[in-house]
Amino acid sequence: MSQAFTKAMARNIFYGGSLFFILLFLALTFDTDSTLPSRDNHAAITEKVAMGKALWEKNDCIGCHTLLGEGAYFAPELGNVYKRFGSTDAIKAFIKGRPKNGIPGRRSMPQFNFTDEELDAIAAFLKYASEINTNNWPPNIQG
Amino acid sequence: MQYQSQRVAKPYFIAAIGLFVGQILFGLVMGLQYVMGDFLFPAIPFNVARMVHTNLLIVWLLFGFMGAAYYLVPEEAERELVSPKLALAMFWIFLVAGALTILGYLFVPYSSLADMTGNSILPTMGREFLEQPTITKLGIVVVALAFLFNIGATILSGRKTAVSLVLLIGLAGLAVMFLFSFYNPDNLVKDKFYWWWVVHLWVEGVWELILGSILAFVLIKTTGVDREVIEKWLYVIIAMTLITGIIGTGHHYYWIGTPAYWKWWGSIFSAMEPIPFFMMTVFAFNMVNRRRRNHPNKAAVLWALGTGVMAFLGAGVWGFLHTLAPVNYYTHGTQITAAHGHMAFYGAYVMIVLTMISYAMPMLRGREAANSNRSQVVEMWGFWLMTVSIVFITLFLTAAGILQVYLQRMSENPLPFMVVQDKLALFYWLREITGVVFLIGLVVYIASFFVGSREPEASVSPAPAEAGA
Amino acid sequence: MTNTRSAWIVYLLLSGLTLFTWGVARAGYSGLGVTLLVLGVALLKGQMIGDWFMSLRGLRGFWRWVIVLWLLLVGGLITAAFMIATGG
Amino acid sequence: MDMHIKTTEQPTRPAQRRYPPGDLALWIFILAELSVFAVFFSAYAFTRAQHVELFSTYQATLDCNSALANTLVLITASFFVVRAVAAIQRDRSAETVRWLWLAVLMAGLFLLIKGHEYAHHLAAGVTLSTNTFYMFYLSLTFFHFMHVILGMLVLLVLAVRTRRGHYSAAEHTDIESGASYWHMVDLVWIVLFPLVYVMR
Repeated sequence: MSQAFTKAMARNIFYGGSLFFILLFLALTFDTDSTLPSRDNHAAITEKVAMGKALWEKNDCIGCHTLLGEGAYFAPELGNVYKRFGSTDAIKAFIKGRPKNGIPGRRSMPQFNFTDEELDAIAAFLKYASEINTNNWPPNIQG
Repeated sequence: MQYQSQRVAKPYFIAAIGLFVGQILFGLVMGLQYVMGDFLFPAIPFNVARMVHTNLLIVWLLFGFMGAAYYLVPEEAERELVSPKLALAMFWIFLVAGALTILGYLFVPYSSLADMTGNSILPTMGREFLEQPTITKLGIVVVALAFLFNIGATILSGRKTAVSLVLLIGLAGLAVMFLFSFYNPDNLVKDKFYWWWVVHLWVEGVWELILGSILAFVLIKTTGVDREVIEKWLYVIIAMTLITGIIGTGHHYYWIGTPAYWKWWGSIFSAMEPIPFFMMTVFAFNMVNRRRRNHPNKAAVLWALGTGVMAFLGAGVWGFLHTLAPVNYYTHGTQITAAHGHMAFYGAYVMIVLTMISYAMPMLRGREAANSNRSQVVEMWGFWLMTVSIVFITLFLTAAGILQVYLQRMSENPLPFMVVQDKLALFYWLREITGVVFLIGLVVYIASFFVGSREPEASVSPAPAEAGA
Repeated sequence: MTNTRSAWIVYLLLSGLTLFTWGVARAGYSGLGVTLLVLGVALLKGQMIGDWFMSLRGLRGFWRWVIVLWLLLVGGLITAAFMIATGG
Repeated sequence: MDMHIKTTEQPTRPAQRRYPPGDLALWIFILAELSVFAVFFSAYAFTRAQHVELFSTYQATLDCNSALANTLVLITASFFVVRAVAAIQRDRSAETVRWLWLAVLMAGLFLLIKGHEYAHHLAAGVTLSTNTFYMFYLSLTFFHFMHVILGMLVLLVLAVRTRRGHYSAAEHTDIESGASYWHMVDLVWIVLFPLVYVMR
């Protein structure tokens, strides 16, 4: 028997192996999807929270902050900001109080001129995000 | 160059390099904002600079992939492109749409851009790397489909090689996974879950097929090693890539509200992700060592070998550093991630596109096989300046990340984010200085296109005695 | 050339050892000694599969030892973990 | 890594052979699979070390008789596969087809028995998220379960192709490759069975 190492076999392993792991990934996705309701705090998704998420996206907050650890690493984690600040009022006051021209020499958050309704929505969204079951991440309140 | 239609690759490559310059300039702006917080504020806030930096990266890599495909496919399929005109039309559409999007980021507040482009009808904007307005996304789909038609029809009606089929699978996968960017539910966990189907399954999935296929093509051309051998290893490597990389997606599902078992599945499979990159490095060196001839384009061979090494270091080693769930618990979303991102993208994708440009550009500009010796020496200076710079950028960011993790997450009295950032300033300054060196390297690289262009081509030295050993 | 007689013997041995493992489980024996014995039996079975069924027996070099090495690695790690569990 | 594999270096005496039966590409794949299982097994063992009570409690809920049956089924299938290879080496392809079909049957039987166990867990409401023990038990066995499906499909294809006369005593690398893969699936279960069902 001569030793074989053939392109055909390598190709079959590529196709077969890929299909195998795609199916496994889909199976795990299916399980995730059915397990999520117990973890993702979806009951808290009100219209206000949805509006808050839309505003979060519309102003590209992820371009500076992280949310559940994903995003840019320029500004603090906001997945737990509700817990860090202690209330939605504190979040709203912070966003509202940003100086228009920034703080000299410091990283500054822009003044977005949100209406009170918008501020409510964003704070509600961040409160919802803070109550998702994240396997106990971040390690401490500093994010 | 054997086919006329390969010429359409040239504008793609030129645009790629041009956008690359823009990416680096905005990277330097961001780097400065890290230490001088009010730099350009409020005209160009950090998030805008970042969008431009990352979006330009993605777009120029896509230009590079498309250019590579247009160059490579006719030679592999042994026929002209089905429609060079379509390729050129798509080039201009993509370039104009891309430029308009970037200008939109820079000159209109992002929320106004969202309003102007009707984001509320189908909200897809404002998510990391997918910041493009929805109409731009639709444009990308149209360009991708036209491109796939052109490439696919050429491949399927010509000679089908492993290199071109793998490239086609990679490009098709790229287009298919991008469709998940249109799914943006109110449920943040689901949003994030499927967002990774675009981002992870691109960079740790289908893009690696494109990378492998381009590398295999350049190695076949420059080493003269038997196609059977190279294609066999291409299949083994990309099989390992998908075997580890698909379930490896799980390493993004530790802390975003997804079930706890992903910590195990993600850790185990992503811990294996360095293997295909290691194989790729061994493969590239092995093929060059067994070369049957010395190709006069030494710069292209250098880029190819560099891709193997740097992809392994950046994607493999730096990825492994923080991929295990217990480690990632502390490093998630810190400068460690940024360090990994920089070296992985440079090592894997920037370098493979520059490999292809280095190989193809001399022919596209009318040379027989290679640039003059002087031009190649300058190009190699560019290679070393950029590559060494990215290594140091990565090291400085890693140092910053380790300190950040310690001060903010592990010490007895964890400090607030901004307090910690102030303490990392030294590393950010070092990173910025290294970034300037990178830019110098890029300028030197571009200069290589204009240096020695009137001098004769580098000649082929005789094949080494050990060739074929 | 695969020898069918040795295949029979290996098959019967594998089945017998499987019944032994099952018997240990049914009898409810526990404790580190028994556990490691069961593991040892499994490794032995694995070795038989590698040597005879996968025909690695007659090779030389790396592939001769690939299954042995895997079994030793896995067996070593599992043993370590079970000893830690008992000790702690 | 030695990428330079020459076919001419193979002496005919089996004692001198360097490479295992089947295609080397497949053996690289087997190595990768075995590595994943090795990591999975150690992850199980070391996690168990931290939750001995929990693991023992829920291990007791598993059906050891099914596992015994399944182990015997897999070993039998492996034996059939060995016979299939022996038959094709002697150019008896009809016999090979028969042995391969018997092996496929055994693989199907494994899936039935294991499927029955899964149905039982499903009815009891056990999922990957129930607790750490079940997470490992289900992950490991399901990952293996999928390997049995793949192995079964491989054997099926080989049976069909043998029947169509694709293989002979002179050329049957594919059968050897498929056989090696199947033995790997068996080997993994040989370790999995005591680890998950018996050792406590």
